[in-house]
Amino acid sequence: MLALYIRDVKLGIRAGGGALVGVLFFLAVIAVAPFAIGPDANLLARIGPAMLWIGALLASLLGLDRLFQVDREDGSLDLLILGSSRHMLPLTVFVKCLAHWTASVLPLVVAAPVLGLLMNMSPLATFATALTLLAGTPAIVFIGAAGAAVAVSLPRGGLLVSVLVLPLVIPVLIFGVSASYAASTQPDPFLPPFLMLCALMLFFAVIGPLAAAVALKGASD
Amino acid sequence: MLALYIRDVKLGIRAGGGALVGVLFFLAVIAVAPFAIGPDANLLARIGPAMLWIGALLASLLGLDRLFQVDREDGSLDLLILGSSRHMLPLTVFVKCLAHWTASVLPLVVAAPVLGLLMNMSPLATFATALTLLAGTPAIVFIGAAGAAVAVSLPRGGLLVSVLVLPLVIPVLIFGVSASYAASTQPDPFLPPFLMLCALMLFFAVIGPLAAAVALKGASD
Amino acid sequence: MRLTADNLGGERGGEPVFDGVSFALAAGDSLVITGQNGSGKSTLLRVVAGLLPVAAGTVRLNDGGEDFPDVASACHYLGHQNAMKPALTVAENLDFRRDFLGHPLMTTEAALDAVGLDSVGALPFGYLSTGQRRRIALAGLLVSFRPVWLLDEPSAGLDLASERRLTALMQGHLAEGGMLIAATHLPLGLDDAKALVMPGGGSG
Amino acid sequence: MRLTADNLGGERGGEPVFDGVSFALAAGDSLVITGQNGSGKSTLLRVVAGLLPVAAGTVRLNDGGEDFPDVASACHYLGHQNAMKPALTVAENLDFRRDFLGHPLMTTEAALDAVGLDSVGALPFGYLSTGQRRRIALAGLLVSFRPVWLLDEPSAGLDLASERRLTALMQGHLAEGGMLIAATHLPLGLDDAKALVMPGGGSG
Amino acid sequence: MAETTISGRLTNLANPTRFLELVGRFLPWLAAIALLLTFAGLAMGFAAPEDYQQGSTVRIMYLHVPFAWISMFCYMLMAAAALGTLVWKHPLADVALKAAAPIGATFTALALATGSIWGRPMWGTWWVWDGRLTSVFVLFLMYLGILALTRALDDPQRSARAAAILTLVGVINIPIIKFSVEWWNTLHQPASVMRLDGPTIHPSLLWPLLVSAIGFTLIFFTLHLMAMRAEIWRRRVAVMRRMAAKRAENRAPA
Ligand code: HEM
Ligand SMILES: Nc1ncnc2c1ncn2[C@@H]1O[C@H](COP(=O)(O)OP(=O)(O)OP(=O)(O)O)[C@@H](O)[C@H]1O
Ligand SMILES: Nc1ncnc2c1ncn2[C@@H]1O[C@H](COP(=O)(O)OP(=O)(O)OP(=O)(O)O)[C@@H](O)[C@H]1O
Ligand SMILES: [Mg+2]
Ligand SMILES: [Mg+2]
Repeated sequence: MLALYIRDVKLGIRAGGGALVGVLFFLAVIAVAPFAIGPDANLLARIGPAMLWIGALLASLLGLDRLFQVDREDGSLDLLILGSSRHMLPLTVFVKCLAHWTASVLPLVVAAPVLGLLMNMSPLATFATALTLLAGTPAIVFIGAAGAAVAVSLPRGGLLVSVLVLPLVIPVLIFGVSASYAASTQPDPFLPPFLMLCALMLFFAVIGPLAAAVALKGASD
Repeated sequence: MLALYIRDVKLGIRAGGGALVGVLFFLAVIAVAPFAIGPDANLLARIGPAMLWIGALLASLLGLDRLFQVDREDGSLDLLILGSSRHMLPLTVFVKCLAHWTASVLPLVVAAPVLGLLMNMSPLATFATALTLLAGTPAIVFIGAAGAAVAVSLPRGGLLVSVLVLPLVIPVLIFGVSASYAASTQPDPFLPPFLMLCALMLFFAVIGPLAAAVALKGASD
Repeated sequence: MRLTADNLGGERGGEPVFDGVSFALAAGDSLVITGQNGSGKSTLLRVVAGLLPVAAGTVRLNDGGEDFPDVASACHYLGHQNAMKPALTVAENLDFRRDFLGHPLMTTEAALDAVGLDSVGALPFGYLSTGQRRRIALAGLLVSFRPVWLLDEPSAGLDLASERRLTALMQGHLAEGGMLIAATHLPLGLDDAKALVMPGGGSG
Repeated sequence: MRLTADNLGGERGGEPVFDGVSFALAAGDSLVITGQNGSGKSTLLRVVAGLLPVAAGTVRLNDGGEDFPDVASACHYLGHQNAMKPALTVAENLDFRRDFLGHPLMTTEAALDAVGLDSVGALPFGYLSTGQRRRIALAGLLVSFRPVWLLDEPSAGLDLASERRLTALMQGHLAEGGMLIAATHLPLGLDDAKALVMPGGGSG
Repeated sequence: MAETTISGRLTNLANPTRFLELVGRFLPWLAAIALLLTFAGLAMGFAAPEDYQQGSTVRIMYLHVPFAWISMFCYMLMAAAALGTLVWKHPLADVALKAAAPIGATFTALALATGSIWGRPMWGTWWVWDGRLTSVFVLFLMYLGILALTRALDDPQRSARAAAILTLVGVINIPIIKFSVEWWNTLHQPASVMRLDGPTIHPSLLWPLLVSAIGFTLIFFTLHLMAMRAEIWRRRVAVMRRMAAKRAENRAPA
């Protein structure tokens, strides 16, 4: 399992030009906002957490649809499925998700505090956003994995995937963003939405890989 | 050429996923806006066009990195390059861009008016924004094609392609957003920035495919 | 250890592809499957490996012991695809296979030596020629132990010397009590192999 | 029409792979390239097609007329990959090839008939077996006309009957004044073909 | 047989060899002049009168303006090198491009840093998203993008073309930086030195600025030549290593 994790992280980092690219990506997304919204510092600070979350969501979705497809095309998926008599398949999927998260999303979470400065956010808000990202982005990857697995199995699975993933991603996003805001605007409590976010993440960490494993088992042909 | 267009549109629609994930992402971006800004309807309406543009811009990046990679993996890229003695390669790239736009980005443009309602935007502003999206998003795809061609040999270039492309599309974003605003706020004229946007689009329609063709020629191995 | 198939049937996309296939292999036995394109050779191998559902009949591994309770856990499957990552080096690919599959057998160097490619360990897999890739995939069979080898056209793209090496590898595996099922269009040099000819053939 | 290569050299990833290769083909001539894995057969074909840059020497097509001014415009290249889209049907794939390449030659049905797969036109390409896919790729050579065929292991994965059909197709192409360069490990049945053996061989 | 192309490869590098020789001879002089001019310029700057509006913070100008100029100049140099790669396929052009990217990124970062240090007292904020500042930020991103791309593609030939194309497409940002102050009349100073109708800046501030700008430019060239030399050496070592591996292989064929 560790071998699988290391292999996938290596692939993710090597193919995309390293962890630096994650930070750069974030910088680019953030730089886009002022152009669209205008240079109003207050407004920017306010949409800061939302932009950070949007950037992280995009980064997690980019390439997620290919999570199993690459493996299927080069035959490695057979290897993983056959290996499932030794390692359970959901565990394999879980590890693949973690690797994808480590290679593509974790750099963004680490970079988030730096970017908060650029967005004129207060240290507290920055820190809270980074924390929600840390807790929330894995959930996106786990659900996405289920969607990707279904898409692999159905030659024309497009519609189904979105219908499956859509109602699940948006709550994560909403709880994440509202927890970030709650941290900086006093009256709202930070903890309830944050705990909700963590609960969602744990829930998806179980459901996502399980669903993906079932889909993959049926998919192999 | 028409054959290539039809084939790519068919593939885009049949393989699914792409367009719908784009719409999903678009929707998610719009869904966070009220949280970011607060439920202030006026403010929401004000930043509406900007959010629509940011969402559309980022959503068109999804899947763009695979524009030439799929063709490379199954050998069709060789066919396209060899065909370039008959059809010029930049033209081939241009047609592929158009097909990608039709299958993956056009749905976003179509969805934009609906999302405008969610953002509390006036019908006029919504319509103007959709129009600027219609004129502006092809430019994103054209310039993105150059990025995709440059990174064609990287198995998972997703983030990298976005990093390369985002700084270049900022002018498109600037004129697109300012044209959308000009349409609803009276004193500013709509036409100058809109024409500028069209000019940019035409400019990239030439530069992007040319650059992509040069890169593809060099990448084949 | 015994691998038995009983009246096995397989289907593809809802259509039956073959039916009523039976065989029994004991330690040291091999089975060579031939037949026209589209007659179901690859399908049969995937059904045996458990990668496709069994449509009818059964396939069983007896006396595999604790380590190899069922067919899937006891077999190496080599399909048309090589199951290697082009972006990783050859050595990284083989090391991953060993770590992931368990039951380590040969070192990476020894396995590369066995397929005559001892100097390419540090190259990315994607830099190899077609035949070299196939040979690395064969080396993947050697890095970790499995009693049953399921090989789908193992000699595709190999040059003469490598074909001979492949024959020697397979004979070595059989001599140590392994089992082997291979689908092929080319003679593999396994003299006392059982033969199975798939009847029919898609639309060929 | 004449295809001549003069002291051709090719490289891969900055390293020279072969050097000093010369040949000349007139209408009806064929050249069969053999050699070990990694000796540069595929590289040579790609250099001739113009898919890889020429590292040294020249390759030229003379008297191609207006329609075929250079090698790239005059050749069909069939690589290890089949250049077909799995999500489209076989007929859609072939129709696209004809429309895109121009110079239409056979109808899709006739081409499918020529490779013995007349009933699969409506199936998605991804539903075919390995050998069937290769045969569709061969049918792709027939739907639009090109005087020069560059074939990289065309018979890989074919069954016996299809191999014979391939030989007949190639002989037909030569008889009509075409030219052909094929890289292969298996005999192709082209009796009066020129032979080129690539020396060396990566690390094989 | 393989020997001929390898020696051909070496004669190909003969051009760079002469380049290395020249560089070896001139580099110490260049470095010395560069440092001298820079110190002279900065010293003159400190001796110059303080600005009546800006007080002593005006002295940041002698750093900020040269850095900003060089960050744009370096990109134009890379664009020229990119043309050299694509059109003339000159082996040195790619080396020049690759070596310039990290230096350009550094100078851009310095321009951004000095600018925001200056902005704190002048505008009361470290950073605003105005046209000039943001377009320089985009320039910085582009430098980093080119760096990431050259790192992601390990094969020098392929990365050369890719980086060249990217550089050329990115050139549109330079006029945007240059004219951003006029297009969006923002906080930042409009051009006062490089104008068609002559500089509008007081000569007592202008001269130190020009001298230090020339000094920093020479420092840039010194660094660039050093980086090019290192890159050529790096590539030679790689070629040599591959040749050695090849020879070892040929000696012991399987
Ligand atoms: C991070 C913030 C800043 C950035 C990115 C920046 C960038 C630039 C650039 C790119 C130039 C060269 C323009 C050209 O040649 O046309 C420049 C020049 C200049 N900057 Fe800044 N700048 C920043 C902050 C400031 C501040 C705070 C001041 C002072 C109030 C300032 C004063 C100047 C002056 C006087 C010039 C010379 C203009 C000329 O003579 O052409 N800059 N800056
Ligand atoms: N994409 C690539 N990048 C770098 N080097 C490559 C690449 N493809 C092949 N090579 C190297 O080029 C050499 C020749 O490869 P080529 O594919 O031409 O061999 P081949 O004769 O076709 O072999 P095979 O019989 O296995 O198909 C090999 O040593 C190989 O390692
Ligand atoms: N992924 C698939 N989906 C649906 N049908 C398939 C699929 N793959 C193969 N088939 C069909 O199943 C039948 C058997 O295919 P299989 O790949 O087992 O043949 P094969 O004997 O291995 O042929 P070959 O010699 O060409 O490799 C064929 O008729 C083919 O059309
Ligand atoms: Mg098969
Ligand atoms: Mg080959």
